[in-house]
Amino acid sequence: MLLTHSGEYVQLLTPRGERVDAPGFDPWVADIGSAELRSLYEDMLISRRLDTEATALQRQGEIGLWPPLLGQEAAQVGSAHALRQSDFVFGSYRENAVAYCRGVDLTTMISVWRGNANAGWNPYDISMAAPAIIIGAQTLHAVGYAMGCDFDASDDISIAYFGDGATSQGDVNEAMVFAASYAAPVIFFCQNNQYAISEPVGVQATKPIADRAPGFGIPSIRVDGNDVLAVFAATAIAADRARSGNGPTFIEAVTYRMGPHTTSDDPTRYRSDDELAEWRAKDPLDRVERYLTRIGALDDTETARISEHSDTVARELRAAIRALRPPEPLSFFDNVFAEPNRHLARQRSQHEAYLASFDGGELS
Amino acid sequence: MLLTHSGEYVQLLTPRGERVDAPGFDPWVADIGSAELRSLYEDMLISRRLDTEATALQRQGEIGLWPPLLGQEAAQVGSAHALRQSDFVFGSYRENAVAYCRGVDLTTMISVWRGNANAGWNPYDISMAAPAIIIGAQTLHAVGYAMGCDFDASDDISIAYFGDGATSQGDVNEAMVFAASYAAPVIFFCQNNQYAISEPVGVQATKPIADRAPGFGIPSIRVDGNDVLAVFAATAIAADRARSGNGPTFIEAVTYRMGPHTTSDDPTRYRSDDELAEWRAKDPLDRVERYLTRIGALDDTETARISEHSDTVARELRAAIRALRPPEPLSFFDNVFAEPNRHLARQRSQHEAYLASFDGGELS
Amino acid sequence: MTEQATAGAVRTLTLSKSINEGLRRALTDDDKVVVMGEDIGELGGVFRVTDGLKAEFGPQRVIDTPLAEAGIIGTAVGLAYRGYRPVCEIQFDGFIYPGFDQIVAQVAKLHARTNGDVRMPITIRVPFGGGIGSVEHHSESPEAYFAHTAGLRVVTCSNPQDAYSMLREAIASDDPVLFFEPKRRYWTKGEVDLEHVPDQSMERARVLTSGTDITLVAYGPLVPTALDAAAAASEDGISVEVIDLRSLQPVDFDAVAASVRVTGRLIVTHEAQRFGGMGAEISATITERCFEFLESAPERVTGFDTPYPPAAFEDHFLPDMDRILDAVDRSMGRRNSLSEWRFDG
Amino acid sequence: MTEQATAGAVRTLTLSKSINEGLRRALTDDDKVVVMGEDIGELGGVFRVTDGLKAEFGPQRVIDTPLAEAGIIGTAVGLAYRGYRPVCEIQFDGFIYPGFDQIVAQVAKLHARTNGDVRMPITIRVPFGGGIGSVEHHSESPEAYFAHTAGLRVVTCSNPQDAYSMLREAIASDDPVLFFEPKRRYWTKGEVDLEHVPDQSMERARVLTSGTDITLVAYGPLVPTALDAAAAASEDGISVEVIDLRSLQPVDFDAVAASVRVTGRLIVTHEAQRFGGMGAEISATITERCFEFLESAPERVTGFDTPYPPAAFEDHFLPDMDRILDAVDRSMGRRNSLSEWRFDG
Ligand SMILES: Cc1ncc(C[n+]2csc(CCOP(=O)(O)OP(=O)(O)O)c2C)c(N)n1
Ligand SMILES: Cc1ncc(C[n+]2csc(CCOP(=O)(O)OP(=O)(O)O)c2C)c(N)n1
Ligand SMILES: [Mg+2]
Ligand SMILES: [Mg+2]
Repeated sequence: MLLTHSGEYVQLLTPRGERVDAPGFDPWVADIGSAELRSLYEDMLISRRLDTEATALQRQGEIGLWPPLLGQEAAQVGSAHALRQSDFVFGSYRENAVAYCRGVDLTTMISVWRGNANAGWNPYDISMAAPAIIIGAQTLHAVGYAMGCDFDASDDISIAYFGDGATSQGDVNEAMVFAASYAAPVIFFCQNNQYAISEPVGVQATKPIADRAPGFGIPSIRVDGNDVLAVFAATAIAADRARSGNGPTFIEAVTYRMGPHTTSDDPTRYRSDDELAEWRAKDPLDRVERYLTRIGALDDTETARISEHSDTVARELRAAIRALRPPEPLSFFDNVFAEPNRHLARQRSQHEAYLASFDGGELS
Repeated sequence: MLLTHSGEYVQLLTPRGERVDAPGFDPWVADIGSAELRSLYEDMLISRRLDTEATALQRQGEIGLWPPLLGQEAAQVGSAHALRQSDFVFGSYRENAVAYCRGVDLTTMISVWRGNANAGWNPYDISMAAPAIIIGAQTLHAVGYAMGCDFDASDDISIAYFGDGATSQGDVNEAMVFAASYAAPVIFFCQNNQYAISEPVGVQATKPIADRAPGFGIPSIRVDGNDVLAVFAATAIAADRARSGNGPTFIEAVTYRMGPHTTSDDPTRYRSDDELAEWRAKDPLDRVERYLTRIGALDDTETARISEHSDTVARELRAAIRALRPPEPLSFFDNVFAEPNRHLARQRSQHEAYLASFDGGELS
Repeated sequence: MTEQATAGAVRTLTLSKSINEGLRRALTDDDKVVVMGEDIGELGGVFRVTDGLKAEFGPQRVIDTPLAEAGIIGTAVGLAYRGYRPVCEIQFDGFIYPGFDQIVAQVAKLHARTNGDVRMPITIRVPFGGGIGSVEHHSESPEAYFAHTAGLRVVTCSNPQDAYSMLREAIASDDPVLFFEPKRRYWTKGEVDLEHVPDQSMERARVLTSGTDITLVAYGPLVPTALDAAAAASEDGISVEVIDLRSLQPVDFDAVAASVRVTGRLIVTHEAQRFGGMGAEISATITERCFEFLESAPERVTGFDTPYPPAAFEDHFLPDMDRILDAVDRSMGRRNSLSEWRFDG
Repeated sequence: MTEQATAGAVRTLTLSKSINEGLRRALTDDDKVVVMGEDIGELGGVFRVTDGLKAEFGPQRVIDTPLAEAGIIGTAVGLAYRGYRPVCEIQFDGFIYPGFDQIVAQVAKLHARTNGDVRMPITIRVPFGGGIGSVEHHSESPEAYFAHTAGLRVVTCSNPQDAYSMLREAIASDDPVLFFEPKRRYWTKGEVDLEHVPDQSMERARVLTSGTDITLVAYGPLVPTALDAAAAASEDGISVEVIDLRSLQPVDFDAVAASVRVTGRLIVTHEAQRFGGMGAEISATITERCFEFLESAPERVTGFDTPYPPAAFEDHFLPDMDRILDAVDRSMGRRNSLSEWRFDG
């Protein structure tokens, strides 16, 4: 049932930017011509720019925290591009490149990290759930959503993004049990970025993570997560399986978190410069740039255009942050319940009265 | 890493009582001569007798509930005999044949089902933990215990017994993660008795349960759980691996719960007579009896002795139940904490004063 | 709805059958309702509450799930994201904890987390409470954990009509509801109007007997016990107003306060452990809101701060009529066995 | 222990460093103590509380675990069965729920379940509370869930010396202890006597300032806030007795009751949601035990019954000195913004 065998690893584009054959996978990228690949590249580059920008904004105190995705651009952009807009994404805090590909409004995205909201965007606007911070919880949500797609006889599917660390959580394993039991049209997309905060993946698993799923009755694919084509192909295969009633697929995208866990983290405490250098050589953007350049699909005009586009997006992000206003102080009472709730309405009114008792509204 | 391959299934003794070769497994039963096999048979027969007796006692209102193990005698007795007395057992509510093999005092065992105690026996008396009713929880305990054995540089090991249904619980999967991560000397012993109350195993798993563990890095063995020799061999292999520092092993013992889930259950609502008949033909005791008879190791004298022994044990069980006295009413306050607790001492005294206020102690 | 239809729809049912009918009606009326849990299909649930539903509505509406409570709640969250209204069954009170994280960190918070964009119309049915002589984990009363959790509604019923009507209202609610079923009352019979239209009354407490001396607040399984105690007290000349709380989050404090302003005395009873239980909140809030009206300190008659004990002890653990009457005495200022305990600190 | 040794062992430490020293001491003194959790080894924990311990005691004493809280607690149970004394770290308050079942159904109950034969000397360390501007699930106060659970001890510290001494006592206890660490006070400095011998005082509350008008009960992160409020009130001529509760299960009701019998007034403050929080239990019990002494209804100054909000709102959610002073007013019978709310029911 393994679509790849234990230890194998699918690669279509080498770190040096050479396109290599991957029988079984090649047909799934047949439609990706140079224009399409350039567009993948562009989204990866902009994702990186957004990420760098957000990291800088955190250093400047504009936002409180940021979980960089540096190094994981191919995994996120490649998989996001293989989905339909009507498919539903369940991710963690780190899937900001996926959100970008799905057209998230930058203001709503960044408001979370400014501390204005727990989930900025409306999930139904971009068919992407609120980020899950409780590790692994979202995988069950994805399975339930997929069961709903199936009940609706729709060919929409769902995808769960999660990390290597998450695979240790009961929830993720239960998600696989349920997905297999109901043959739910869901993709389990694990970004194995080698670390759960400070813990190397070896603490969580003694075998390749992709080996886990087949025992649950879920075929799995292990891909070079820094190879956007391999990721695209694997996700397209999984999506096709789900849509055609063949149930769940598990993808392990082998990648590397090149930055800290979040802007609060100091990775020098637990990993070496050598290791980082080794992975830098496998950078997901470099290889596409090399390949595109070699085939003549990335000339100076294009490079300039993409660079300008990324400047624009970065400017938009900064503008988005400047545009953020402190939220209405008592609005945290408002969406606890969907229906009117007397208990909470009373507490809100009390606090309002309390605030009003201050001259000039000292606290508000 | 699979010690058996997917779908395979180890059998040493066929339902007709023929000893068949099982390369790799045979050496592990080399020491089981006819006397030893007869003793396994005797324990199985007594287990069945105890089980039947307890079921009858429930029907007579002497105990409140009983979870029959009818049909699972080979799985429990075969595995229990492959352990040392200093190994530690973590089981569910159904492992009463295991408890018998470990020398449990029948009074303490039955007191639970009378409603006098939550766990009758002292776990340290028979190196067997209190039965776990929360499905799967005990598997983590077994792993922790095994980690402790390892830290102590002891060659004691632990074994976790659990059902097919339990494999869906997060805890059981986390137990495999931890066991693999620390190479803990633990045996995962799954009695796949085909049902979790009314749910056939297909609701929990779309592949053989033994296939689950290898993905976690834990080799697994799938055996005919109604074949006491196969079970013994598999457990002996697993115990040897654990003791010699090779970490966890997973055993799936394929068996059948021939009775109801508990005495409260009505299995006719969810399974057919035909199915039951099919499994009856694979009865774990019959085949040993046939084999022993054929090789002349079970003559009339032996049969009579064993039958008498089982009568004695059944009598002991009845006597144990009759010996049970209602516990001291307020003793449920006493062992909540190990150290003196003022809060609870106060509540206890209050309730004592309250009871004393009744003429003749109406409530006590 | 004509009078005839109403009349025709009134049937005498057990509490468990009322829930069965409530589920049937919800499944019939709204095809987004799905019922899910362990053993609820073929078997019809260990209490037969879902009997016949799978045969009637099929395996996509009445779903036997794998044995994993986090899985049940977590997939229900996903179904709710997709527009479904899942009704999850937790087989027994003591088995809800593996699903605790999904309930408190996801179900309870998702509406707030998404600024109101995502609704969680999930009903979680939990047979709860003791008194059935069962083994460990089968007799617990975990309601206070959920009532303390912001974002959840928590209700319980004490009679067949409420079981039916409140369940329908819970399923119709756009907010998540923990629906606690008093399992030892599953076989209580009563008249049930199957045409009763959910009327948003679920969060209102109900005064069952009016009285002037003491307000006695009960819910779920102890409501009949409270009524017995009130009857016994009245023979003794003490007039007890029994309130069936029904909703535990929010609590209808207005109703309780209105009563206490008349009686000046409050007793709260529940099976759950006393420390940090519902009784503490009701006592504290009513003291805040009715301090000047109180003649004596609110009393709590509850389970003890031990784990629910083995069956042989449950008569001691569970509040009964005598323990309530004992509190009635104290509340009325009559000295009894426990009066001295007040002043030992 | 000579005076000199004592003197030599007094150092000025942050609260987090005190815990680090407490762990070091426990690991040194008893080789059955093991420390386990996520990122506690190489990294030294996300708050550096376990900094240096793995290097000092090795990976079998200071164990980086897989990312699974049920796994951490569940394996600790097994280690306890084997005679170990595990000290588990839950990385943040909001991540304790996946381990909830193992805590309430196993850790809390195993001693009772086994008639006292098996001990569960497990300490579960939980950085808790808000005020650090963090993202969701990183600022919660789940202590009431555990205080309501029979079989657990629950404590929290408010200063470096208590952090050190109480942690050592918790680890030495043969009962399971939830040890809540006030994370926003991790950087508070204070003198710590590292030779202080655990003396079973963990469950005793401590009177920090004596007063005659109001008893103000606080714990963990709000103790300094309570002291500020008391100081401000005293400028206004109101004498506030501040009690640091320290133990939340059991609660030292004797100490609180003794104080309220003098002051006649009680205010309890905590960050946790109000409904069913510690304040409810303290208010209810003190009302029971001190009814005749109360001049006014006990007040609660707490978080609201919403999920802990995003950082932009936390100043509103968290009790502060002003909100405590507002309650002081009400308690003293001065009318203010909220007085009318008492009577709206
Ligand atoms: C239930 C839970 N436990 C602990 C944490 C704290 N935590 C946040 S991220 C993280 C590591 C996650 O690792 P991984 O799943 O590999 O995802 P990555 O951060 O590498 O993308 C941890 C332990 C959490 N958020 N939720
Ligand atoms: C956490 C939890 N959920 C539900 C139950 C109710 N329950 C008791 S036994 C059982 C089925 C167990 O099936 P399996 O693991 O196959 O063991 P078996 O009874 O067949 O030995 C269920 C659902 C429980 N005890 N614990
Ligand atoms: Mg990772
Ligand atoms: Mg089974």
